[in-house]
Amino acid sequence: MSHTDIVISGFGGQGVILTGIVLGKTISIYSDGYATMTQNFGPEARGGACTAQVVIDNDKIRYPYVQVPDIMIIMSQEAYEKHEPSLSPDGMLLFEEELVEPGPARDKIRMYGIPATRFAEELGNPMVLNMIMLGFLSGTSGLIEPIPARNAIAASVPGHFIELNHLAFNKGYQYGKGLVAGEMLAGKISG
Amino acid sequence: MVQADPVGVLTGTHYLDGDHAAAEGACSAGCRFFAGYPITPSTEVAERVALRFPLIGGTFIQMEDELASIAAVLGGSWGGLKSMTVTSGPGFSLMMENIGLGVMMEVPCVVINVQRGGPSTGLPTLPAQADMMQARWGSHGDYELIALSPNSPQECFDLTIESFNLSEQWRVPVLVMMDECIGHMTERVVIPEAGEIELVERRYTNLNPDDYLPYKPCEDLVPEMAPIGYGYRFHTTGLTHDERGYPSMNAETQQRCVGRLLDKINLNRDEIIHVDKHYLDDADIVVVSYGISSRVAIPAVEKARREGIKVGELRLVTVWPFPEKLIRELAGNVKAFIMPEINHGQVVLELERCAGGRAETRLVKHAGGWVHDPETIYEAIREAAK
Amino acid sequence: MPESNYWRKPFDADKVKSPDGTVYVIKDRCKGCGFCVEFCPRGVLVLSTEFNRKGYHPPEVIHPDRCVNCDLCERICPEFAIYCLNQEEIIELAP
Amino acid sequence: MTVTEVKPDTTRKIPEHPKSLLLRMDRMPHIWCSRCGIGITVGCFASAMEKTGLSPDDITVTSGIGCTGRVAGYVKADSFHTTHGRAIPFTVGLALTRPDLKHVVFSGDGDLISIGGNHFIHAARRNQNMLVICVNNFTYAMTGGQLAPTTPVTARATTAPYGSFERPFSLPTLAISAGASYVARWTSLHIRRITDSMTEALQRRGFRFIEIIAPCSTIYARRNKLGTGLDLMKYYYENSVIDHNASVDDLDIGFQSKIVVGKFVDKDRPSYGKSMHEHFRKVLGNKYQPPVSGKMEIDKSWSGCTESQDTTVTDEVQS
Repeated sequence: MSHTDIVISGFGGQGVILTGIVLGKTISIYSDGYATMTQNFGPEARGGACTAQVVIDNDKIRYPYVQVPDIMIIMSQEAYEKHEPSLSPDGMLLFEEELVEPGPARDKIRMYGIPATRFAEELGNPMVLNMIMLGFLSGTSGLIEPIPARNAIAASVPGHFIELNHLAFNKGYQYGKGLVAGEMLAGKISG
Repeated sequence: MVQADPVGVLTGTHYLDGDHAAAEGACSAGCRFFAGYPITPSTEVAERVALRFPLIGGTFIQMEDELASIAAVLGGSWGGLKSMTVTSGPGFSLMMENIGLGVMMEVPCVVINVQRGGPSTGLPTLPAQADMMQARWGSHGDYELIALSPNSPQECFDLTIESFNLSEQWRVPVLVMMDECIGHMTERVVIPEAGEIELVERRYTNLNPDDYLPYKPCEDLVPEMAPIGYGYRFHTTGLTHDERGYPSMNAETQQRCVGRLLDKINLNRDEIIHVDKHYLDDADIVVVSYGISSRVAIPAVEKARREGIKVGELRLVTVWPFPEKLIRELAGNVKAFIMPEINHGQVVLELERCAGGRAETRLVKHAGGWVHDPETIYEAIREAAK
Repeated sequence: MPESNYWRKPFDADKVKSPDGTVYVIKDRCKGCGFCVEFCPRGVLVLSTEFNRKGYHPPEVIHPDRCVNCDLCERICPEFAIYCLNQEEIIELAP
Repeated sequence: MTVTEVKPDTTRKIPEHPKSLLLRMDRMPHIWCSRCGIGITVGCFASAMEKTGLSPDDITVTSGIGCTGRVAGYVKADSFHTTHGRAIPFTVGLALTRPDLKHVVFSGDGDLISIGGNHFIHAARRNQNMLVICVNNFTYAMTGGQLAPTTPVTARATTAPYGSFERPFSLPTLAISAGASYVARWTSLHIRRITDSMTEALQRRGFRFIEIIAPCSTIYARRNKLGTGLDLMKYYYENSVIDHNASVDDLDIGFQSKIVVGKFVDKDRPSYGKSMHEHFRKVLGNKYQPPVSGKMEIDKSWSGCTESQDTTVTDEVQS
């Protein structure tokens, strides 16, 4: 697992921090890597913008904060405008496509949108949007494998919510896989 | 040494932030009394303790302020339980007087300070290392205590246990000087089996009450404690006192009383101080750091090493007492010390004093709100290597 | 010194046999406040004219026969310098 | 019968002071001035201890700073002389870790009510298990007679040289409104009443408060031209009115006005520890682990706690 800097951002209530925790657990407890999660922790985070940063490496992490983000998971327009300019030129942008209207792609940035909130509502609980985004990350980037991620989810949410969150993860995962497969078919990227 | 009580030990691999890890450290160390007052960015420690203590036989109380919190902790420790409080800058300021009482009465206890930017309300949600001198000198009068500085959630767990051990062994308040970055950073934390956690238990006297003097020191200069309610009927006071614990306000008793409080730490420094060393053997330049800054310094040191600069890293796990002897030794062999601190120059003053002009000392300062960019530290190394 | 005005005489004072007490004064502990003299219901004490080591006038028992071992002097003495004991207590407390 | 004059610690023929089991007679004479009322309250406390049959090993005494703050140093029990204003929170720690013992805070009005006022109301609110005895002499005596939160209007203090114009606290009112489960006020002249109140309160649980109005002869009485402590004792005799049912409006104390004394509150209300215990037992069921105590599992005949542990011989002292 090479060094990867990830920013997860949205507004309070979308489960941004939990996304970071589940991602970190997936890597550092249920896979062989190291993951340090930090959060932009401020009074403004209460109900306003909310950001989690996850640094992933296969070696011990020293500098704890994200320097140049390789992957961004963006769940609000405000977050997009704030963070997108810092995204690595060959990075990856994952966004909630009904809440974020991204500008044109810069450089070699790969962009994937997902109607995660709508999917979450279809699953019966808008709160699981975050696990849809996490599944989407897994499906599009391959950064985390579904099995450790499912384990991390089971260890992070209350018992009666595990199944729903697993469904949400799967939904995002399949959707992401589908988008990538579609691109490959279209010859946009190579396997 | 005894083994930890399994009741408080959440054995396993966890993904915890520094604050929660410190709370687990306290549970594992056998801390069973906690009094605290909410303050960002330390509150999560108190919250986790509040959640955990009713399940492990601990008593948690949220006091009316920090003055009360530290006073209750001193009372709780005299009551016979390992006791702790947690705070951040403004609350730490309020606790200063009774930290001094803890030193004077020789009360084992642990105070965690999750440092944030100051002065005053400053940056409640952002990191700093600017309470280091307050930890050393913040209470009035001459005193010595022990301050540790963890640099990861795992160390927040480990060093909280270590703090309880040191405080019981030396009968002194021990400060865990965390910072917001460490406190809110989430990483893997491995909590071992209770049988693998070694604890120092309180040394109570085995003398009869008639023969017992509460402040008569043993060989290591630490007096033995007496439990309350067992006929010792001792008196203890924040006033300058004699071996009976009675106030005795004169220059001679002051010298004896305060002198021993200082000596019990200073003469036992070799046993107390813990540092981490990297590449010191051939180093011309040594980066001296503590807490989060020690983590940030490593990429800079490694980058400079790759470029052939002979730079080593000395990381202070124990900041107070300061490793004076080691610095004096190194000062004769190296060209320069570089110290990154998230303040405008605190522990570096001690470094400079101990270097005594024999090696240059350079501060890489930062006003707080963020950690250093490793590049800044790297530049300082290159500058010093010229 | 006149007898105290502050404590009334019990109506049955002549009928009830009061216990005898012996008053002890630790003279050098006394700070001469006069509380015991003022409030002794039986007027047993006066302030003496002599000085103790600190220059205070400690109380002096002038009517030992009047003492009924009521303990008031002991309780009201802020200095723990005066106390009265009856015969049994003396035996009990004597080392 | 003749006067028997006794010097401290002299021949073995003289019986000891009857309170020498409870007070540190090796520290007498104490530091309090002549005609000060604090010593009386300490004597009453010793008498109350005798009446309850409690051993000094059953109690702790904690004081803050000031004249009354020195009481802890004269009571022959495990005793703590802490910092200014913090006797109550310190005792919160003692009481929660050693609920088997009786915990007494003995301090002055400035210490408990001014700098420690916040702790006072919160400990009363939580009904924390302690007996708080406040000797109120209307001033900061040890520091030389400054304005206290109890100084009556028009009384002079060094920091109120033209007389006070601030409304003082009525301490029983404060304690009652904050929720104390036992509240009484006496003057230092009411030695038997004080003793009875202390005896009663020592046997209760929860936050118990006894205020004792006492003379400060050297500072307060002199500055206010009230004569000496003896004159103040006479004033208490003439002006104190016992009224157990007094309304809180009657409890204010004006300069040399009448003083309403009595036992105003004595009710059963669960203490903090008891509330905590019952709440957790109800909410957490058998997941709840009752709090461990600092009490050591050793019987009273034991002569040392650490026989099984490594100990250093205390005879070899370096100092």
